[in-house]
Amino acid sequence: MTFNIYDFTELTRSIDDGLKAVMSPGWALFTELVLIGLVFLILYALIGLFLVYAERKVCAFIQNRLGPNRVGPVGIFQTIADLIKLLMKELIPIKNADKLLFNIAPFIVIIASFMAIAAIPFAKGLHAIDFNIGIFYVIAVSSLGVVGILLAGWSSNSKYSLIGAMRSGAQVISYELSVGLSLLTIVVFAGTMQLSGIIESQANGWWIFKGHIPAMVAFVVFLIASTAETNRGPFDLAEAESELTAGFHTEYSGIKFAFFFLAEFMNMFIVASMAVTIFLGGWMPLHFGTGNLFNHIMDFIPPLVWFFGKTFVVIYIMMWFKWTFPRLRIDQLLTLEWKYLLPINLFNILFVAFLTLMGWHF
Amino acid sequence: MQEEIIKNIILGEEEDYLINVGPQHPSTHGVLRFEVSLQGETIKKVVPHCGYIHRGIEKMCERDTYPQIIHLTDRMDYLSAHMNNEAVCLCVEKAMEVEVPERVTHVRTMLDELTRIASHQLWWCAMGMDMGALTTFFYGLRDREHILDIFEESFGTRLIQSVNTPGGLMQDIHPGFQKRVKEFISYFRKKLPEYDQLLTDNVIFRERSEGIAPLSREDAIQYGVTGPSGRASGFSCDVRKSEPYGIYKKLNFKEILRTEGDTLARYKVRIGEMYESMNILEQLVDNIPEGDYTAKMKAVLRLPVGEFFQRVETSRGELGVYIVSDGNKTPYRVKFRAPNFSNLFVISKLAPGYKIADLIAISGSLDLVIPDIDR
Amino acid sequence: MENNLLKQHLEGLLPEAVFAENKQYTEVLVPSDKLHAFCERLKASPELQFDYLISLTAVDWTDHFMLVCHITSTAFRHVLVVKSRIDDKEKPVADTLSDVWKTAEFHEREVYDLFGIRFRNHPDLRRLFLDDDYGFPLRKDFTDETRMIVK
Amino acid sequence: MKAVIDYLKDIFFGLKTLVTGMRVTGRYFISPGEIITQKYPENRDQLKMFDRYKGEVIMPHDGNNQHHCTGCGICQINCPNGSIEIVTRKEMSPEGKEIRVIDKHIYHLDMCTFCALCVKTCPSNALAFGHDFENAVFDKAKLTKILNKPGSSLKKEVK
Repeated sequence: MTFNIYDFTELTRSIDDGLKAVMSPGWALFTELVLIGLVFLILYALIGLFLVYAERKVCAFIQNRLGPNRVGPVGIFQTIADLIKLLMKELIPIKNADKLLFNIAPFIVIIASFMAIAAIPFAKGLHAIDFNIGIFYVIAVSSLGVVGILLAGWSSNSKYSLIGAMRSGAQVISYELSVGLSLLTIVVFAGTMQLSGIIESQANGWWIFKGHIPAMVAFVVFLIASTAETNRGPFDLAEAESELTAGFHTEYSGIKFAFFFLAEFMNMFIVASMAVTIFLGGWMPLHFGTGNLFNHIMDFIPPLVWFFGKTFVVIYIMMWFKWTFPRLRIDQLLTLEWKYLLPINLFNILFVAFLTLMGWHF
Repeated sequence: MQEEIIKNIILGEEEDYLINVGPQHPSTHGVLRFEVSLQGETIKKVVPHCGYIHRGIEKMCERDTYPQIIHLTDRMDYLSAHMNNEAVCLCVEKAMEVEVPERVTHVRTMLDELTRIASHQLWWCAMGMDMGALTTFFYGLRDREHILDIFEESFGTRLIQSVNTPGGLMQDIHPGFQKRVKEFISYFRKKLPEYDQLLTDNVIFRERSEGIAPLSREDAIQYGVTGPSGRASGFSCDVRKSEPYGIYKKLNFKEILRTEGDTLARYKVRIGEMYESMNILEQLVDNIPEGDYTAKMKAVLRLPVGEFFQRVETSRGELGVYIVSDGNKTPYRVKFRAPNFSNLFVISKLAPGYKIADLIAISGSLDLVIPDIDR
Repeated sequence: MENNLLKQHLEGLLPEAVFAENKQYTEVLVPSDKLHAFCERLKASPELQFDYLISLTAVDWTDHFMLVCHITSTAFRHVLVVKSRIDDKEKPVADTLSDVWKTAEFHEREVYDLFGIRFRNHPDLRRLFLDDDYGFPLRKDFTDETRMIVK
Repeated sequence: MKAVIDYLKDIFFGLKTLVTGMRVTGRYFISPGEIITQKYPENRDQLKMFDRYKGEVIMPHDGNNQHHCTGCGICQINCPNGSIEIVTRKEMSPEGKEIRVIDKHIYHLDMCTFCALCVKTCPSNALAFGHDFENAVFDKAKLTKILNKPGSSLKKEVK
């Protein structure tokens, strides 16, 4: 169905074979790791820069403003200018802070988001590693970032930071459940935990369309829970600007602050791409029916465009949330999870299991 | 004995988790400091500390002549600058028994209501932002710009008009004043429902404000909480009704009263007042009487010996101006009964038992302007 | 309520009260040792119900201090000015009204801060705005060469 | 049962209010006509202040470099902040009388609060408000201005 020119499996395999031909398997693996690392590093930086710019533009348009418009045409180089500023800023040493943990925390946060990106299939055959338990891997790794946040809050010896960190801990622990359970509904449908397998299962239609209402419900729950898990508004209690000045990263400056900042955006990208992979067919094009002209036109659009297009739509929705709603209070945040999202999710899974047993889905 | 009290109040108990909200904090709209003792996220005690921008306006007034005092009062509650000016002017006019032309009282009342709307708009922006809805800030300021343009066209300044003088106004309104006010009202009647859609009806906002920190009517009176915050508790404290000045006596308007007294009620009173102020403006805009824009005043004003008190309703509550004159051209003593001063201290009664996020919402709903507290 | 009627009521409450003539509001001068009891009765009396303290301040008349309270009733809306003379310039002391009207607590703190008048039985008499060693700026004999601009 | 219905009602009501709010912001997102940002330094040419705008106090001079200020000092007395200082000198008039002439009308913009008392009380209308508002400087001393231009003189008609 998909065109072979858009299949990256051949490309990656030929690179692998080429490397193995000139060096020993161990060195080939090492070179591949370095290559992948470089590619992801560049991708990471580009996506980060773009997302920061996108968020500033989105919030500006929502608020009747122009947004960045000074550096470069329509301000597209603004984030690069900001990055240079952040790189050159002084790193303020904090008295009485736990130096080691204080310095390590931003790296933990950023490494966690780095690890999660490895499992994301950008196109057919274009992923660093295809676990057979891909979903579990992503869930597990994406919640590692909170360790960094907790450390940052605890080690900076500031009361605001500590409250922020504790809030973040409570928040991630609760919302992790909903994220996992809402993903599980699709696992039940698809019958596999491998991300590539889930995408393949959507070749004849995305799960959000063919999964009836339960997939819809799971998608909404996943959107809410993942927004909360990435500490973004209206769930940005960990940094709650009006209450805790800047929450867990109050004491950070310069490039260390930039790491937190970048990690927040990358986490958003990761959860959005997970939503796309699980619910919206990943890199699969949009199809209606079978074999008609519309489907053929859709097939010509490269999968990478499909993937990033869908991801940015989801990211836009998350930004839309942030710039519309007031922030929740900590107890309401937990109420929302334990009294609303979790029961809904559990019933949803039961319902899905029933549907699958009876074979009533497409 | 003195030291013992200080120690008790500032330090609290040993195991308390104390944090400072302010003086440099994004949600204290000015330099105010709350010393908050927490247990987890729950507030045990709040002690407000003020005086960071105390400028001694009352002392400065003692060396200034009456026209000079007026521009100092702008700097107290800068968001209701015109009402503050008017309070001093009314007090001086009452003391000197000056008959002010009808055009002046008319225009002053219109400016009062415009200032009130502008102030409530800014409050709405900040309230939303305190709650974490950052977009409200831009919508409110966008609409407020229209009022500031009206002020700028007529009087040349935006936030602080400095247009009142004992006996009238410094300059007449611009010929385009009425047209602009009408345009503003028709514009704002369209935009105000958006405020409700965006924030008032929002389920998160409701959860955060409904039933939070209710203030009973008795407590409101005991603490002297006036203005919209007092009226939300059912304390009918509108000076425009109880001791009418200007032409409020002739006007047909409602005093917005609610009985719940919680954060949502305080919010809703202000939204209601914006509608009510537009009603007042509509009654006034078409029939501004012709005439002089100032009464004939002597070059040097001397008040007769005595004491004079004038109450005015500003956008935050009741402002009282108390002037003691010994017959000189400068007053002997001036006291401003600032509305925010009384409104501030009720927070140490309201906040305990609620979460730290609620403290921000409560102080937002009390709508404090710090220079008015410190003076 | 009519001024005359109000006066009658007040005279009933406190025979030694002195009334000032030709004022905007009814004005009554109360001896400082009777002030607290008088205010309590003002608030409790069912005909008067002075339950809302608008403002409490002081005036420095160089030889004595004058406490000035503006009080009103939320039910009847009549305003009364209660004054009390404090003769001791060295160590001025007055009774606190904060147990009658809660808001007086903070107005009294302000008066203490700016005039140096101490209030007996006040729950929390600290300086409100200024440093502990600043002096009392609203007293007429206060001078501060470094920070005050004299025209 | 009722509890369950209330629970579901809560959810739907909540979602509805959230969607209402998102509709407002979403509408502004797609309507660029409502953008109110002004590109300030670029639009300097089109930017016109209102006629009555109070930028700074100026002393209007006519084509012959003549102004209206007699140096009476009323503005100095009326200024609440002491932001006006007047330096006068004595000069012999053609008739042989000694008259007071303004030497320097010093105006401290950094202390001015734009209360307009000087402009309002000037008996000979010598002062006015200018429209210039770009007063940001690096040195505070630059904000002290001398309002009468060098070599200017008093207009004949003004007494």
